[in-house]
Amino acid sequence: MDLTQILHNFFAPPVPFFFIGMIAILLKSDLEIPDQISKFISMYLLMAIGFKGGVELHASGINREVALILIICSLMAGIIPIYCYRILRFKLDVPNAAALAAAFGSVSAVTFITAGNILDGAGIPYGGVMIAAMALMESPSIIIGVILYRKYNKKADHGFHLNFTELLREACLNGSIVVLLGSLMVGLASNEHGMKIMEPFTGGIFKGMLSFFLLDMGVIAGKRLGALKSAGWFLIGFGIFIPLLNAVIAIGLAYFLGLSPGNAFMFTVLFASASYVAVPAAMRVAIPDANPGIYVPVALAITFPFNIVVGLPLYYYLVQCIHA
Amino acid sequence: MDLTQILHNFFAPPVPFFFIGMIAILLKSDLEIPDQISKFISMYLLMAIGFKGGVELHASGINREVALILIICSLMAGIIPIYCYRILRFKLDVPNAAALAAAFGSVSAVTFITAGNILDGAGIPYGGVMIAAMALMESPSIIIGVILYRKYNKKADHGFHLNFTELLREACLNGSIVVLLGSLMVGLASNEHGMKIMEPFTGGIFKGMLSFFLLDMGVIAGKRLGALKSAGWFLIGFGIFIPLLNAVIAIGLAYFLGLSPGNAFMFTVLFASASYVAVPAAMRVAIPDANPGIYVPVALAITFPFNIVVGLPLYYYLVQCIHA
Amino acid sequence: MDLTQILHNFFAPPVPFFFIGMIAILLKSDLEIPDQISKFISMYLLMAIGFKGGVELHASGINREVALILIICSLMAGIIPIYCYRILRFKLDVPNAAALAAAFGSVSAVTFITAGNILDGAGIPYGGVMIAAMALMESPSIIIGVILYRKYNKKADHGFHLNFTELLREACLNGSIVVLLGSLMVGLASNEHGMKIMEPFTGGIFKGMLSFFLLDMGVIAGKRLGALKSAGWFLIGFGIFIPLLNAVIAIGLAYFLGLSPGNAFMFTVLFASASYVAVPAAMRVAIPDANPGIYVPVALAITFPFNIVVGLPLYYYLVQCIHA
Amino acid sequence: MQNNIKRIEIITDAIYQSRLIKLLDDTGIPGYTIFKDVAGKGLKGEKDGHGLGSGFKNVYILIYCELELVKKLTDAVRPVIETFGGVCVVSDAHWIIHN
Amino acid sequence: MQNNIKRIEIITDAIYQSRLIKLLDDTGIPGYTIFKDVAGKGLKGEKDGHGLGSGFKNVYILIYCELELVKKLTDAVRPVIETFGGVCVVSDAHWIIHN
Amino acid sequence: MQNNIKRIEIITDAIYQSRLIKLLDDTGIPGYTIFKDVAGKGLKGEKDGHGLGSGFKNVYILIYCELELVKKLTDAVRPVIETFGGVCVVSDAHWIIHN
Ligand SMILES: Nc1ncnc2c1ncn2[C@@H]1O[C@H](COP(=O)(O)O)[C@@H](O)[C@H]1O
Ligand SMILES: Nc1ncnc2c1ncn2[C@@H]1O[C@H](COP(=O)(O)O)[C@@H](O)[C@H]1O
Ligand SMILES: Nc1ncnc2c1ncn2[C@@H]1O[C@H](COP(=O)(O)O)[C@@H](O)[C@H]1O
Ligand code: NA
Ligand code: NA
Ligand code: NA
Repeated sequence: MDLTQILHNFFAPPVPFFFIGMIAILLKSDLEIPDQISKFISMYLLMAIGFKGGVELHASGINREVALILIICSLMAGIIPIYCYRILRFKLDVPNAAALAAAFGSVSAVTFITAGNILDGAGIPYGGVMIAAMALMESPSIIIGVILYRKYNKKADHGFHLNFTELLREACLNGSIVVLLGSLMVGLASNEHGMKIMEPFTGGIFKGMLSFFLLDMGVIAGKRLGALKSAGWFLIGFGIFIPLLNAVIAIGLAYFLGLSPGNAFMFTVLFASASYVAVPAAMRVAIPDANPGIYVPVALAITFPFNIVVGLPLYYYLVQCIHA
Repeated sequence: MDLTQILHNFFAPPVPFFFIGMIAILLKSDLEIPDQISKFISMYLLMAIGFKGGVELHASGINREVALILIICSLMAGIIPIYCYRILRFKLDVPNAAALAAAFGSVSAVTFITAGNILDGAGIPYGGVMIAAMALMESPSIIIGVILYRKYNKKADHGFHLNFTELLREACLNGSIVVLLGSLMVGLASNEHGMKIMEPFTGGIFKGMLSFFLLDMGVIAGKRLGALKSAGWFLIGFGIFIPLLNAVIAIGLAYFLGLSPGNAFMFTVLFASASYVAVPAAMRVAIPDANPGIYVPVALAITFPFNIVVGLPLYYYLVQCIHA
Repeated sequence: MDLTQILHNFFAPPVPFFFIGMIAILLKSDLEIPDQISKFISMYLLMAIGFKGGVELHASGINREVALILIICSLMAGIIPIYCYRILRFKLDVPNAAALAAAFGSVSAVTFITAGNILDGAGIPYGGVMIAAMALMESPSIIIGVILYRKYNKKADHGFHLNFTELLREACLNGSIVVLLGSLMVGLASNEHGMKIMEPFTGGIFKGMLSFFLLDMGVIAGKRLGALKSAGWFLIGFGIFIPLLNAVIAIGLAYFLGLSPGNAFMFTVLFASASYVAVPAAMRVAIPDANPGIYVPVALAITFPFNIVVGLPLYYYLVQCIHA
Repeated sequence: MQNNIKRIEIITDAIYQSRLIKLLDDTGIPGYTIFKDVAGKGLKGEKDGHGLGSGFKNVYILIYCELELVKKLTDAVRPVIETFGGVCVVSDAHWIIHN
Repeated sequence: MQNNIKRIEIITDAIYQSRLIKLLDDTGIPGYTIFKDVAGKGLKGEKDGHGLGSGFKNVYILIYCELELVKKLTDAVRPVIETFGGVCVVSDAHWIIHN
Repeated sequence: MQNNIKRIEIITDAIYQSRLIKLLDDTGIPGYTIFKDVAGKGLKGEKDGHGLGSGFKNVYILIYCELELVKKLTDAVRPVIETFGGVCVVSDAHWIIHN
């Protein structure tokens, strides 16, 4: 598979809808996907991908490689925020640095799903374990983010403070994780038959729903672009540099672990993407003095489109090179 | 088909999502299915099941058995509330007893659909007439509930009182019935071809949509569970005992009528389930001094999960025994 | 294909749902499709039809016939409002005449989609160009409507006035057009494979989604029917006469241009239908002193149902006669 | 500031909305504004906005009107609120622009 | 109670929301709150919230501001309301907490 | 008009709603009304209501209560507003009907 083939994959149905949405907003169109529809489709995508992951995990079984991937992903979800925090402190104060660092430790589910879609198009398989890994990467990054904040924040605390139980619940039990892990478990318990009856829903209409969702993501990212003017070059650079750095680390680790090309690619995407839904929601409560007008746009309007346009083809190409 | 097989059917895709939703809420997750999405999927399910019922009724034709089933179901929908009311009066006042009794006369569409799903999984057919019967059971139970209330309520009436036309409209023309009967009629008028072009919508994605809806039902039931603390043991017992009683009556009647196993099972589910959407909405207007904080949770947070977990397998088993 | 066959097509799944919705409202049922669901399904339909159109346009290529159809449709979208305005001025003031005239220059996407559905049922193909033409007909009618209003309106202008750039944006970049043209372009760029992976979404569930949407259209039209009492016979007559007049013009032109039966039929539907979503939204801003309580119901509660029930079969029949 | 008016707020079960609006229309008031999908808690317990029907939802209705109309209006609304529950509150306000 | 402020309420067609907000932003007011999907009835007839576009919907905007800003604000809003319809009402209130 | 009460309005991030409601419940107030999906602008920037989580949304809570409760209530709410941002405003009103 050469570069034109790769590029072609990016102009196949789902991805271009992201740009249609973004361009429409930049041209001041009134295009808007209703709020509840966004949530529905995002839950649908998590349910579908979770179920598929579970079925695949059922087929592959839980072996040593699977366990290793899960452990490494959880660890890295805690380590990434630490070096991100160090870098961000050059320009940001403690709360904003901690919140943004946490976002980069976690994963963008849509980037992950779009990456999976590319593999599907190319006929390259990847393991259900990667989906389980995605679910596991959220909590460590949230927890490390909050620990960094609490350790370095000098401002006197207000009366309102999450205790550790609340924090854990926020980190492990948000709706997205529940749907993803829940349907992963259902998939794991299902046999061939269960897979077949769910296929038209979790498989058949999947690309179309993903197209619709990417249209929405384009609209939302377009609306958040404005916030970047105030963010300045440092943050724009950060939103591009960190995915590249994390991708290099991931590709190295994947090679070292001997992952298959499909797994290596998805592994890279887990590291290189940043969360703009679940982690920001947790940060809102746990680090209230950080500004969501900073940490959301960096992950959503820089890193996300960067990964979709440049990152995914690049990571894919690099993974292919190494495995050739 | 033995017990393990039965149990396996209950862990196949749709049903476990109910428990994922409920457990998530009990663990205080913020999982929430947007309101309008709930309504959409519930209308979708009614449309799909109605259409399928119509197509099957078209195939079977309207014969003596069909007419008999419709008549008996309508009658029972009026009789069940009467003995439920007697039992409930031991502990509840007139308005609450009448409203709750009405709920048990009618049917839970989701319980019915889940039951149909189990039959599908087991390859056992049931007639489209059962779906028509479901639609017919709502009005009698509402009307009898209101009659009981008006007859026994001693409190002076306020200025606001539904007249009989309004009551009938409330009982026969609510949105759910319109969608169910409407698409049943469309299905009845459709030929093979109509069936085929609708299949991906009414059939293909059905199990997935049902999974999503059961997730939502789990969330809603979880949120209503709290209300049961104040309800006390009498109502919890009632919510379990009445389905069992009605199921026994239904199984007897079905045997007596010589219904096929599939029809007998669905017939039992019609009797044993209780309405927590349409009837409560009507009660809200017709019996305003009843407390929805009582009649909704009994039907939704006790009888519904009881039927899903214990009832359906049990009724199924009993029906199988009798027909073996 | 004879008349019974045609009629049968109208009672096949999608269309009867419109009447179920409308009748339910006339009987005062509380049936209501949630707002955001309406928008979702309407965007879905535009995305699906746009994508299909693009794929077909890709297959056919952009030849002289295609260019000709696009040019004629754009022109007619500007000419129709002019003679409609003349007729409407007999009874209406300038703003209302201009706004209503603009609605008739443009197209009802749902009427168009329902028409396409009938052709599908009959196995008659039509070109993707017709879908591109639909997208092109909105802007000219809006612009001509506003020009008529500004030219003939004698009332002093208020401080609030759209400049031409704003007007153009309103006319060319509303959400519906963006989704339709965007997915048309994606379809155009897709190959066989892209088509195949999108099929379950854009094709499979299409009829079902259309059924659901027509149910909603029935509900909305039913609610707007009341507004017609005040509108009077002139407007009711107008809402029936103009489609017929435009259809005759369209059928003549189509014959003259040598269009295929499928294209001729869709061409006729473009001329004969009137917009009740996009154009009214633009009129609201550009002609604020026109009354949406007039121009929406005429297009939605008269012309739309007229076209669905009488118009489509009639146009179809006429097109068939000419091509026989 | 001239142009004193009253600001009437009504909150009750969403399920009674159409009945209430009909009563309001009958009093001849010139306008009202309706907020749907409103949650809350009151004497009749919690309305969390969850569930399928509109069983656990409120509707909030806002009416600006002349002082003279207040009595007529509240008399019309009273039986609904007294039968079905809810609140009705009045406060002072001023028209600034009313086209 | 100290800290008197004014409470300004604006109701108009949802379709004009973005224009109105732009005008508000230009006056330099520090904050406002927007309620979408509001139905109602007024001089321009019923807005039942149904239909596809936002043609039959209102938007309700709530602004707390100092007395001095009221005139500037209503002057900015007036042309929109006068062209497109709607109401603007003011009443008295007090800050309790404003972070 | 007799039966004077206070009308308290609280606007803050939607994400803190459940915490705030818990605090309100603890003060023992008899009722409140919640408007979800509210957008706006304030010191913490724009909340346009867009996006997936409730990150860019507000919640608006309306409470009618006796004068005596106002202090207790605002004391309970203050730490949330001061930590997380938002506004709390009070004005005068009168019960008309309260069933
Ligand atoms: N004191 C109050 N302040 C604000 N809203 C209230 C109050 N009391 C009742 N409500 C609203 O009115 C609805 C119905 O009240 P009730 O019939 O008393 O349960 C409640 O769900 C609340 O939304
Ligand atoms: N007297 C009123 N009280 C409350 N809301 C009103 C009143 N008059 C108008 N409105 C609101 O303002 C919207 C637009 O008003 P109008 O332009 O007069 O039709 C209406 O749909 C109502 O929601
Ligand atoms: N002056 C104001 N008038 C109306 N609403 C306000 C005002 N200031 C703040 N708000 C609302 O309170 C929310 C949170 O405020 P803040 O924390 O200051 O950003 C804003 O998004 C607005 O919805
Ligand atoms: Na990451
Ligand atoms: Na029953
Ligand atoms: Na036309």
